[in-house]
Amino acid sequence: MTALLTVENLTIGFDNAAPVVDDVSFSVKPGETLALVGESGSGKTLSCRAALRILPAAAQVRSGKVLFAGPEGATPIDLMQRSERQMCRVRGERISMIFQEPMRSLSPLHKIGNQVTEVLRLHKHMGKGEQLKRVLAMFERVGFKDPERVYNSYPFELSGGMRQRAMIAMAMVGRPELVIADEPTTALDVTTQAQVLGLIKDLQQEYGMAVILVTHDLGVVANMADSVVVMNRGRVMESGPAPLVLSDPKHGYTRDLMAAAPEIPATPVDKGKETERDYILEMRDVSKTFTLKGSSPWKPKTVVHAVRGIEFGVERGKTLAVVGESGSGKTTCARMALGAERADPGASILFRSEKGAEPVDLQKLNNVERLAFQRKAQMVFQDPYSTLNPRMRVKDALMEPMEIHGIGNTSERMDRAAEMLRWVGLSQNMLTRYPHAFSGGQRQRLSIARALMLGPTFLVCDEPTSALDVSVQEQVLTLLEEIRDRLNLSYLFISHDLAVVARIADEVAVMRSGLVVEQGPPDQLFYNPQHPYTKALIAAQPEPDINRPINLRIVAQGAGEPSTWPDAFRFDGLDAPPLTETGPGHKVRCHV
Amino acid sequence: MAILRFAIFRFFTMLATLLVVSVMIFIIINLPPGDYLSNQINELRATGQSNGIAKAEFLRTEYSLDQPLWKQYMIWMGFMPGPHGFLGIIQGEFGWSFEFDKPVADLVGGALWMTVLVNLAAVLFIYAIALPLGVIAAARSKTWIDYTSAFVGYLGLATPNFLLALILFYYGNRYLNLPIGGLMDPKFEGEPMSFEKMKSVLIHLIIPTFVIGTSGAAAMMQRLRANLLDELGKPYVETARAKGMRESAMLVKYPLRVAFNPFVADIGTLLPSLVSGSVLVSVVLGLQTIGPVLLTALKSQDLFLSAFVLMFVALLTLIGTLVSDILLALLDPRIRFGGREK
Amino acid sequence: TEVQESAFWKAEVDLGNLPPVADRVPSEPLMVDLERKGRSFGQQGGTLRTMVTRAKDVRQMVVYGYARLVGYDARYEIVPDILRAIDIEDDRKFTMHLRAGHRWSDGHPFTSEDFRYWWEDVANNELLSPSGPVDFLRVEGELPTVTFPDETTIIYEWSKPNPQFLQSLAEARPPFIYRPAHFLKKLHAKYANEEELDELLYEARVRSWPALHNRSDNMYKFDNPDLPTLQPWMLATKDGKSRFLFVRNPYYHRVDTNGVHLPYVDVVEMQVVAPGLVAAKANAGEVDLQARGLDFKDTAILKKGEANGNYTTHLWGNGTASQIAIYLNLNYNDDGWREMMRDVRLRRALSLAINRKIINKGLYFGLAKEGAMTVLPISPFYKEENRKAWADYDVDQANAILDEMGLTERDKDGYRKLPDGRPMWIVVETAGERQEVENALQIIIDNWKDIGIKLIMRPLERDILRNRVYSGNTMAAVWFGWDNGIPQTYTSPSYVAPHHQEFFAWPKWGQYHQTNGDAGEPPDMPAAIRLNELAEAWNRAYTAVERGQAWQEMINIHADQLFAIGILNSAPQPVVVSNRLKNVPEKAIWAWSPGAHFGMHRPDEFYFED
Amino acid sequence: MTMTPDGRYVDDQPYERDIGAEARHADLDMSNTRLLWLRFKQHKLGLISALFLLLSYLMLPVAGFISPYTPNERQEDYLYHPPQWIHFFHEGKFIGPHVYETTAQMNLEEFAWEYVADESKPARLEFFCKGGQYRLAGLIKTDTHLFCAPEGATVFLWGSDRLGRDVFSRIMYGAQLSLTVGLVGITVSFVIGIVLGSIAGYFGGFLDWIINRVIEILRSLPELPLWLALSAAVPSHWGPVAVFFIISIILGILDWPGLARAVRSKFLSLREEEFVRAAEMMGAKPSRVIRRHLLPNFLSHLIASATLSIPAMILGETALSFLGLGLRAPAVSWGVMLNDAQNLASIEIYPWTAIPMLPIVVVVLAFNFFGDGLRDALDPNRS
Ligand SMILES: Nc1ncnc2c1ncn2[C@@H]1O[C@H](COP(=O)(O)OP(=O)(O)OP(=O)(O)O)[C@@H](O)[C@H]1O
Ligand SMILES: Nc1ncnc2c1ncn2[C@@H]1O[C@H](COP(=O)(O)OP(=O)(O)OP(=O)(O)O)[C@@H](O)[C@H]1O
Ligand SMILES: [Mg+2]
Ligand SMILES: [Mg+2]
Ligand code: NI
Repeated sequence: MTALLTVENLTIGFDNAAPVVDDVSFSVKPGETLALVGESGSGKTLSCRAALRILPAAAQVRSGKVLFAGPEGATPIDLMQRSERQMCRVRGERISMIFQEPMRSLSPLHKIGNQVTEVLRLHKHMGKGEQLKRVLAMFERVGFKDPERVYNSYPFELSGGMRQRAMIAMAMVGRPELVIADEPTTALDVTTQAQVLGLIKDLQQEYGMAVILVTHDLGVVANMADSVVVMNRGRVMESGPAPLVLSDPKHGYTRDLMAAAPEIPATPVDKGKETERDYILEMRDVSKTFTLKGSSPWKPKTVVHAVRGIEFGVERGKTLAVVGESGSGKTTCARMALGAERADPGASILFRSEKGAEPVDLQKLNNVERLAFQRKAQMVFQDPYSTLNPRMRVKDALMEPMEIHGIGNTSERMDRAAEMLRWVGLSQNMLTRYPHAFSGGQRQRLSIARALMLGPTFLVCDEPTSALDVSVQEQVLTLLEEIRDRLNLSYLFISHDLAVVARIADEVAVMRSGLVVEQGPPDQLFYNPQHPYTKALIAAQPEPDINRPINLRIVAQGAGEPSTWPDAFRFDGLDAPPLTETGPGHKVRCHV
Repeated sequence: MAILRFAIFRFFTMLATLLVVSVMIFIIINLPPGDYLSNQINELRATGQSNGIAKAEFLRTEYSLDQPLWKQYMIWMGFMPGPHGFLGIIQGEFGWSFEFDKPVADLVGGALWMTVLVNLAAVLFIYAIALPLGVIAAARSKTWIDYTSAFVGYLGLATPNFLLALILFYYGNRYLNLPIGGLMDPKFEGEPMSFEKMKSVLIHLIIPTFVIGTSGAAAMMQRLRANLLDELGKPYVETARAKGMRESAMLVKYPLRVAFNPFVADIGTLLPSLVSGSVLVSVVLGLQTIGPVLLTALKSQDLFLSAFVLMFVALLTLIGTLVSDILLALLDPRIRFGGREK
Repeated sequence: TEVQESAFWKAEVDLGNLPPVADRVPSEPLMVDLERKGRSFGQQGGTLRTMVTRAKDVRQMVVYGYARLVGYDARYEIVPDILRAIDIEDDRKFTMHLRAGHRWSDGHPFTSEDFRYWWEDVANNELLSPSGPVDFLRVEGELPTVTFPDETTIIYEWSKPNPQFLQSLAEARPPFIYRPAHFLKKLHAKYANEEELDELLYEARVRSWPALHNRSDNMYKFDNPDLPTLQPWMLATKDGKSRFLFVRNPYYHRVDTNGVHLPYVDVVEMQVVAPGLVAAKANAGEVDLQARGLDFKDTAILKKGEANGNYTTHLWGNGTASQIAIYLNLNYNDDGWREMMRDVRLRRALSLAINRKIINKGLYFGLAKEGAMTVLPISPFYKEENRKAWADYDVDQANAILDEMGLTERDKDGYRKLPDGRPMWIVVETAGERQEVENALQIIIDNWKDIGIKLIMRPLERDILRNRVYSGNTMAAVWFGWDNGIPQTYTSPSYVAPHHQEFFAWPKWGQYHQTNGDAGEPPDMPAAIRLNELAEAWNRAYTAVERGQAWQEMINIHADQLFAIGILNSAPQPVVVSNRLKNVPEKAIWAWSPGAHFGMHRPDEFYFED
Repeated sequence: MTMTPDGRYVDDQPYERDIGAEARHADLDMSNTRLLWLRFKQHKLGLISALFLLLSYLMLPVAGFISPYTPNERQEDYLYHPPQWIHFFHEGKFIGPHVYETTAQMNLEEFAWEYVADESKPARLEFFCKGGQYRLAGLIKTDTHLFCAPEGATVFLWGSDRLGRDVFSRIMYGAQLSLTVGLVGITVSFVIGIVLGSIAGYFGGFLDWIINRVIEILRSLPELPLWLALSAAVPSHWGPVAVFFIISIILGILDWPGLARAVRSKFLSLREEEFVRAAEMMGAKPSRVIRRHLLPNFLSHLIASATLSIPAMILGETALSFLGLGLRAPAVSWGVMLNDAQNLASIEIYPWTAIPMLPIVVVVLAFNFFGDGLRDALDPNRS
């Protein structure tokens, strides 16, 4: 079978600098999945974009061909030579792309439904009703509980994972011949991820669709890929059929990569326990409801219960990890923990800057207290691209927190910025760049660096490593652990990656539909999960081993509607069972 | 419901604002020394005619111009009855034009339509020219089309309207046989609308539209271009491209909507400019719009006439801002009604 | 000779809507012998296009039409026009004879009833004329006795002479001492049926009948097509905005000696255009007769368009006493300056320092006449030395005069100082409407700089300027000279005496006179007092010789005293005349008073030649 | 490169786990302004425009020196003189820059001035010669001019006007006013507009409400009668420049609402952006958020608006002089000159009197391209 898409000797560079994509070749056959893995910033995204000819304006394709097979038997066409107009008939219709940063990649002024349906409007001749049906069906398949609501929402009303799924739906709904998926599941919890991956597989089977899957997650590669291309520093290090590469990596970099992949340890590691609990942050009875804007003024308002009665605390010097379904309210929780979002009345969010100090309620801060608090508490954002001012150089963005709090002079700030960049594995020469000139993973690291600039005592990390390849992730996690231990930092750590959580967390809370369904120390939670949803999560965790595919049955059961759960755990509308303590420090939302 | 509540609230604010504005307008019109009738008397004397003076004095009492200013205002607004049971604005009686010796309402009617016609043509011209050109200039920035449109736009902007009009009239008449001034061939005046009249009006509209429109078009084009260029680099534009949208359709649907924000904010001025936008231009071009009426009314201090026109424009301004606020909220869902969350 | 029916009205006559021409013209029409006037006989027909700059200028048709009870002829003599004849006794008793069979433009007879109606029911009606009959009818406060012996005779009689009476009747804007009674009675409470009147009031949205009457009887405004008229053309456009048609009055009282009913031109089309576009439209050949709205500076462009536009540009002379005149305000509110300006030597020095030749050359191609403000040569009071008085460019003499006045102190910029130490800056306010004034002042700025006086120019809106002058806030202003630059013995010298605030040199004296002493100040300069006396003397005089003497002395005083510093006169006024239009004089005087612009040249005698 | 038989490809370049840290770039420590300049330099048209503007402004203080005449100096025998060429060759011989003497003739047929040049006698231009007195940079009194015509000849590079004043010199002097005073108005309007607009847009709520009402009222207020009232109110002894200055400021004060609304509405939407929230979460004060985060994202619009206001401000006086306000003689500005040219004769017979249009267009275009260059340099996405 001939290849559907062949990239030959692609070299891309910026300005006069050395190429960032250097002589890259790969190809993908119809119905096949090609996984592109590699270091963050190694040129994966650029290579994919080159195939669609949507490179940043500054990028120059210095050489290379992108051959795309025409309909059966026709000679392949070189996409690099086609006119813009001809490309319009390739893009979206025959090749579609899932972008890495879903927030920025969706227009903020148009409803999700509108943006997704557009693909059908452009390329398929079908009635309005049919379009709607198809889009809603696709929404359902990517795991939206309430497709109608998503259809009528604006991007900023969705959680990170929901936006990402919307992007996926947008790419898939036109049933193209080739989907280029750039880190399509970074923001998804493992169950949803499993579901989405399942969807991709289904579609592949149904329509013979080819997939280029850019990912950092070797587990996903193991579950999905037919062949693998490993990239590092703009070059292909190794490529070949997935089983071979994964089971027997030949190149040094690949081996490093495999070695760095985190896994949930097979046996519980006992993390020292203290009896007395010193909470730096405590959230009590915290709820948040949103009202949607998209609905027309004469229809009743749509209300979203993003968070419902959260109760937990972060201990000083410890890490509370929050895992949970996409859209379950993790980010909202985190934002409220930093006072960036106002909780519904009745909540109390207490912050103790020092042990035994008088707690301050974040809901009732005055300006001075707020400034003092903001100096101590920082956040690593889930969607780093949109939290960086596009018109501010990285240098200025990094120095800004210190400027705000009046710390140091310019050169000190500069040095600190350079230092932070080094910590997160970036070159200080990147300081003069603007945010758009980075890769997704690099931006995520910028976000971490910025959060560290002030030397905070409390750090909220919202999916801080989701876009990082395993080796860089390893490096960042080590860094986080190190400064936590050195500076007695406390983390509220949101992640979908259970392996990461297992490694870093002192306590884990599992969220679903705005509620904590199970909470406890990792050694209990991971080895003795009580709640079906927790079980599903663990089962859905992909592992970098071809021979251990995800158990979709458990996943389906736990991830299914709460009403399908066993009696003891079942939710009933907005009513849910209470959180009951089942073991020391282990709470589960169930009827006893 | 939020929008509805907002609109109702805004409506009442508007009424209050209008009241404030009416006071200020009344004061401002009365700022220049003298008043219509004294000026009129002076004029009569200056031309050696003393026999009209008695009549002017007669009008003075007839229209309470001998009362203190605040009373005049109250009477004009209709809060206080005037002599002979004189009614005011709120009773729907707009007063009397001394200059034209007619009720104000009769006077402005026709001119208003003409004004709306002229300015509508200008607005259409602006949008028809500036929108596409602005988009093209942004999409093809730094090409000849960008430079040419900037050049022509600024040429129009940098030439005083009257000079521009004179040049266009003179050479337009000479080489293209275009009419000089006016809004229609005089022979159609007062005739019912017909195809011929339509044609005449359209031909007469060419140069005024151009003269009034160029500056607006240039302004809109350049700003639109700048805003669009900002948006073009945003990732969501790439997404749209990746969907296979044609460049033009993509531009119009996505970045244009963002770039349009400042213009929607300014739509408030569109309505009033439909009436007052081209006062001076109309005067110099000899268009039978409200402009010359307003200017002469102001110059001769034809109190009620100018006050009415100004009030009307003010009302339109207020309605315009209201509309623009609502449109803004519709255009950008992120814009909420109300304050910043603390 | 038989009067011929006009082609224009023929259809109406044939239909019976209009009586035949013989029944329409008065039994004794005014017979015009064009040959004797040096003009040619013409034919009826055609549409004459002309332009005005404001809709209310339709009144120009009353001016151009110039059908007056009595009017000026080409030699500026007053002759009967609408009147068949007028008998004058000692300028005291005026017996007016109407033409038998004369009719209003709606066919209703024009009789002494129309005069009676005005005198009794309008001029002497307290509601319609709160302050009584107009001024020119009063002689030292006394009103005439007016009698109406028969249908065609009206007698105005005073105990003392009223020399202004006839002249006023011949004005460009005449006091209509007659009104179409049959038309206005419907609106007069004394005559009208109350219910009908109420209905009319309601329709017209006016509150009282006097208001409605006032509005409807304005013969000068000429904006009501229903109002009967005696003018050669009558308005045919209702509610016009930018275009007005005037058609020949079927009952007009003039006929040429060939028996052709005047006016020759059937229709006058008056278009309202923006002031700045008049020249452009004339240049494009869109008018047949135009002078209003054209300035000398347009001449070049007008000449250029002659070939294509099929017209000729004549240059008439302007009839005002001075095209540009500077008035130092002798009633200026500032004491120091007022005293200074009242010193005739200052005015003389200022006048001497003006280089009129250059102004004439730059502004009028040297075609105007340089000189101080005085009457024009065709006036019997013209004296060459008056025109020359203090008007020859002589900086040295001017400086000498100023030095003699003791104004020798100078500030660091070289400007003289007032005795109280203030610099001599003279702020000259203008109605910023005429570019030529600004240009002339520009030159004068340089001229006065040479004598150590700074001129500051300040353009203002016309009404604002007037208000400022009248209240004494203006130091100096620029305006035209006397409107009437060609006074005759019978012309009232009121305007050269300190009688009117409109003469910007003495606003307050004028007010004093105009308000009978209620406002303003009495004149307190000997020359001004003398002017007053002379005006008085003119009034009381019984003979033309006495009046002439008074006039001459007043003119001489002005020349000596320079109450207004004239720059030049007889400035050329371009007049665009279609090559098809005949009988338009090539050389003439363009004056509002006397002459009513085109009026005294009788546009009803202009005709189109095909 | 290695291709193994099982279809695998392995890169065979040496692989190091960690390539040493790169050398620190020089531009890292460069100030933002310098970087901006480096980027701006690449916009050729913008650069040329900037240089041109710089030159124009540098010329202002020495305008008197460059122009052969003073602005109100009248050559009484040379009214409406057409532009004169500077010749270098006389009868085929190079004799340096010279003009020919001309004499005026009144054409009484066409009522236009005509000039005949005497081609036999070249009049060599003089340099650093004495002429009318003027103040260099408004301070130093001097009468030295860069060049002038010799006795008996004239040098009207761009012709002379109705009173025989040199158009070229007047344009030079006019620049002194036109290029400066109008900008005051723009500054005023921009400062007020941006400040109030940002406050309304960023804080919203009550402040927004108040500012919006002020805007509404200001916008509903009629400008025309205000001008009329003003023209009567300014004291007579004020010089034309002072009057004009005040008027510019008032123009600016009246002009801000449009801009304020644009800023407000844009900020209403920008303040919802994540990066603004992030800055707030870091503790940034409103002023900082507005300055550092909101304004830069609206800068393109502001730059374009500022550029667009320039012709309006230069020409604002022409509209006002229509109402008896505005700049007037003896002050010279381009607007005043154009005002004089507003009649057909100037267009058709003496077209050079309309020459002041040229510098306006050129300056405005220069501002435009300069603004565009600036915008471009500030644009992060630019290539
Ligand atoms: N506009 C730009 N200007 C300069 N350099 C850029 C630009 N865009 C990307 N780069 C650089 O190109 C390199 C490759 O970027 P790319 O986005 O392809 O990385 P990636 O492999 O997708 O990484 P990640 O996994 O972190 O998303 C990065 O080092 C990045 O810094
Ligand atoms: N501004 C908003 N307006 C309306 N709804 C919102 C808004 N922000 C969040 N939501 C809704 O609240 C719910 C929780 O969102 P949140 O961002 O907290 O999810 P999350 O747990 O972080 O998910 P993910 O892992 O996908 O990022 C979602 O259903 C989302 O649609
Ligand atoms: Mg990437
Ligand atoms: Mg989230
Ligand atoms: Ni992951």
